[in-house]
Amino acid sequence: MRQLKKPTYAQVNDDIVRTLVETGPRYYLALGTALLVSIVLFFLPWYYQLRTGVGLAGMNQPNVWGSYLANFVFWIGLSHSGTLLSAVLHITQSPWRKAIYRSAEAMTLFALIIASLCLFVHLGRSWFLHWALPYPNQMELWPNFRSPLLFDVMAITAYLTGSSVFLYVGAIPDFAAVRDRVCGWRKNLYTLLSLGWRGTDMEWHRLGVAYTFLAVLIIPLAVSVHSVVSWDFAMSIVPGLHHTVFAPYFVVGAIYSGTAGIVTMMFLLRKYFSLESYITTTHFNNLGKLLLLLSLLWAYINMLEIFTGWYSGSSAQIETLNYKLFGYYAPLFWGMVLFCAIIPLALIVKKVRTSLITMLIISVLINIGMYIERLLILTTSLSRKYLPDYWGIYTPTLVEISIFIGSVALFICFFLVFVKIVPSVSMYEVKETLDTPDRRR
Amino acid sequence: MSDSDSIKEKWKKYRNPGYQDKFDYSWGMVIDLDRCTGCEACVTACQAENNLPIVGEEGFRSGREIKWIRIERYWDGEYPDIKLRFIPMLCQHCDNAPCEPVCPVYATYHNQDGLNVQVYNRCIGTRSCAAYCPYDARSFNWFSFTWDKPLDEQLNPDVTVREKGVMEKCTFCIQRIRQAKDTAKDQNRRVRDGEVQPACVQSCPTQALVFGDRNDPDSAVSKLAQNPRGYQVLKELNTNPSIIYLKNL
Amino acid sequence: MSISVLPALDASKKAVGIFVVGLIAFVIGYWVNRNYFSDATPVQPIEFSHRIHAGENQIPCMYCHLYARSSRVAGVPSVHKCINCHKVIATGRAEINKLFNYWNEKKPIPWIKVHDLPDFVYFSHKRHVRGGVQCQTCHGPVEEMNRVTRLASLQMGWCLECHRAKKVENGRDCWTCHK
Amino acid sequence: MAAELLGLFSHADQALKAAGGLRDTGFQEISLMSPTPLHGVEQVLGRKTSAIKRFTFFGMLTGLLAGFLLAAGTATLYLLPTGGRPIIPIPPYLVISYEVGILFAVLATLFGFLVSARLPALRERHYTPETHIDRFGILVTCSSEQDAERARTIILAAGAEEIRQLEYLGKKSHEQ
Repeated sequence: MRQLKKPTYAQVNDDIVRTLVETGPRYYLALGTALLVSIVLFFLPWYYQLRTGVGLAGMNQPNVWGSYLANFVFWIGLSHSGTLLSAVLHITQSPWRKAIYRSAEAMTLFALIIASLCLFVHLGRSWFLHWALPYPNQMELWPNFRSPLLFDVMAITAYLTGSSVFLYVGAIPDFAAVRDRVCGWRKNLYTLLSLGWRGTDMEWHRLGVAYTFLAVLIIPLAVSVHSVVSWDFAMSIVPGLHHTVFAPYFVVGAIYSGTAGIVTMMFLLRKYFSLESYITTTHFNNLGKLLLLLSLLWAYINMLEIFTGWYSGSSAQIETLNYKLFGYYAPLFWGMVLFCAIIPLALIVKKVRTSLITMLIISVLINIGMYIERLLILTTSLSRKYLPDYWGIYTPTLVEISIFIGSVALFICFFLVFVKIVPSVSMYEVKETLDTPDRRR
Repeated sequence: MSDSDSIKEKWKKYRNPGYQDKFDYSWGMVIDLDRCTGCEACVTACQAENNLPIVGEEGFRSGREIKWIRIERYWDGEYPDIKLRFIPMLCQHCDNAPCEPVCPVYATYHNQDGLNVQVYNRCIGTRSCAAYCPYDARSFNWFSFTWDKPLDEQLNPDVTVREKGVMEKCTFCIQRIRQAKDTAKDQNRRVRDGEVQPACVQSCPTQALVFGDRNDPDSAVSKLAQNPRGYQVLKELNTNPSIIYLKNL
Repeated sequence: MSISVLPALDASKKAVGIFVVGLIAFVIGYWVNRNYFSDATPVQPIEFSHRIHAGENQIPCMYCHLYARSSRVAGVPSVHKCINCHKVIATGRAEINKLFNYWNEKKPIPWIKVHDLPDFVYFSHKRHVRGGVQCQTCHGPVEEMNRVTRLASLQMGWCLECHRAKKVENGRDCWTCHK
Repeated sequence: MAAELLGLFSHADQALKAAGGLRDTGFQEISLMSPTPLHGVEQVLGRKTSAIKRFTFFGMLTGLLAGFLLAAGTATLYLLPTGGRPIIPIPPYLVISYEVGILFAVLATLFGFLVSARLPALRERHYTPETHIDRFGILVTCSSEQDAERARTIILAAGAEEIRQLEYLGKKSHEQ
């Protein structure tokens, strides 16, 4: 399905530059609110927690991991939307990627930053986090590279660097286009950012080569990041966590929640920046198909996990499984199944995929379900470890809930700043999908 | 090892699974469950010896008590034919400890005495070791604790008072081991069997707990470990604990 | 028209410059004031001079710090030990009068610890003295100091350096020095 | 007298035609500026190869090696046995090696891109803002008056809307 009236090349520039320089009071209101919410609900509680101790969260002795780690996995999962999807679609040369990938990649970047912040929040003594970084120090002691947590540190560093470079290299021509349209401090900023890009055939060629290489590098990197996150859990011998299926399970879950995140974000971008001619129902339709596929895949792996537990014959595994399906957290589990496996089946109908509001609802529900999934992985397994004397229940506290809401606000904050600095739709790639001027004659 | 070893020899050595050199001592414990009455004297002694904080009623209710040794209770049979069984549960000082490789900063590792030790001031509080521990033997300092007067006067100066955000666990009273080794070194001998006793062993009224060097074949621990009643908790996980439980089945 | 990044770099020189200068100023300021964060040469309640006692008068270290040979702590001499000599030596001087004030009030002298280790460090003077380590190796030439100053960093790397050089048995094991 | 000529076109095929014409007449330094990557430039101006792939490849190799050495080397600096595993266990260190390998490859690709595309532009280079919107530009270096006249004819014949003679900037960067 194609939009009837296509914008011309000049209109593309006008439309996109407009989103950068024309800032209404509604934007400032949104930014102010997001900033305020993130300070009040994220930074203040965190500061309070730093002063008093992580005991403010609802974690206890068997459940030493709680919602903070679930937040971490959730944000890492969301980060898999953008750069990975963008890279895959670039390699497969899907034309519908071009309008959405820039903001999707930004989502990756910010979700990763928030995820690393969540690690800070999770730590008992966050002020010593630098000990987990490899640098020469007077203690002559380096981090333990045998630890899956260190894999995490390395993977996140690589992914953060990789996706920033990918985002930046892809945006250089657009910075150059913006550079010619703005004045004042923006002129200097975009001149520096565009590195003196002129758009010569040589530069385009090099950009194309470099961009493809980066895309090829990003795909295995992104897959490894979430596999590594899953090994944080799977390398233990805790029943319910010690599964070999965890790496693909996490990767599929991450792409699933990430794609849903893109749908939500695209809806908002389209609505509030009036980019209707760039983000069309085609995009929603295609992403809907992808979501449907991923939901089936996700449901399949989930069943696989249940079956391996059930057929393992280990009493501990079966106990954990029983507890997950019918225990204290059972309502959450079945809620997750409803949100992530049953409701997305509606995407089989084309009307659902092309209607923006149903896509929004489904994508938000998927992400709620995926958050529950992350929380369940931690809580159901840790509540039922080997020794029955030490079983326990975990419930999040107000501080934890507030920090999660605050982290969402912080994410929105980052995103609002981003859309004013980087063109949120790739101009030169959108132009590629339009008719080149030579055919207009 | 000397610096003159060639890279090839070093590589060979570092590729060896297990530990670099033979342990000087290999501390271990034998717990005779047939003697345990569940009196919790060991728990109290541990609390006093190792500066364990008192978390209070609220902390206890939310499952945040800090205990390095605890008495697990299991009911056996159906009422009225019912029996109560006890297992004192503490850090098993596993040879293949699941908690050790997961620590990103080496806050927990195996030392030359075969102990699984926790370096409190290196801990950054990821709590992964506690999540990985199948015995739930590790306790976390959810807050910084203070001791009301005059309780602060009984703090053991040989043991650090742990800060908030630090994981802690049974050390087999390493401060006592250190003291005994110090004396032994002055007299140029090895530590004798029975010379060092953790607080729990010392306080057990029925002598259900026995502590000693497993490297010494004549020690009480080594002899008791040969007992046919012996078993290791969760042996199927291949953690190879240093604590052997005795139970007549 | 022509393009180059240099003019833009030139124009943002001010912002970059302020940042760089600020960073350098912070680092230098911190370095200059680092003693403020940890005082290596504290002013003691009594102007006690190690130079006079240990240097000129050749009193052995372990005459006053008598537990160093047999215990974890070296021991600060009691007021009684000071009075022992100063009943007859150098009486009437201002600093000695201060000493007698503490003696009369039956109070210990509130010396400020110069070589202070954190709570989590296990350090035994006995092991080091018996191992043949000179006091000056860690404490510096105290017999030449009027007011004792801490020359060693007392940081972990500093300890490890010596432990490695002397090939101390289990000298790099964490629980040798931590508790 | 050397000069640079800039021709502006509103249609891509005209620009390509002009570029082809210039190349056939023997002009060496021709740049085609466009708002999007132009398809068909290779046929007109010849196939290009770049050194980026070498950067990526050697970046990856260096990274793989550096990652493993980082993990294995630092572990041998301070021997702390954990969990009964060797000091240098291969599988976990391969993960570190993998991540550092990709990190280095990404950075090397970025570096290779900057080097081969001669960015950032430290010296002044001719360009025109219109080519970032919807125009196609041809920048050609002419060594003499006669050359400039010939180039002007070819560019105008291809249908240029506008042609500008510009001060010569190119030589300086080539002398470097």
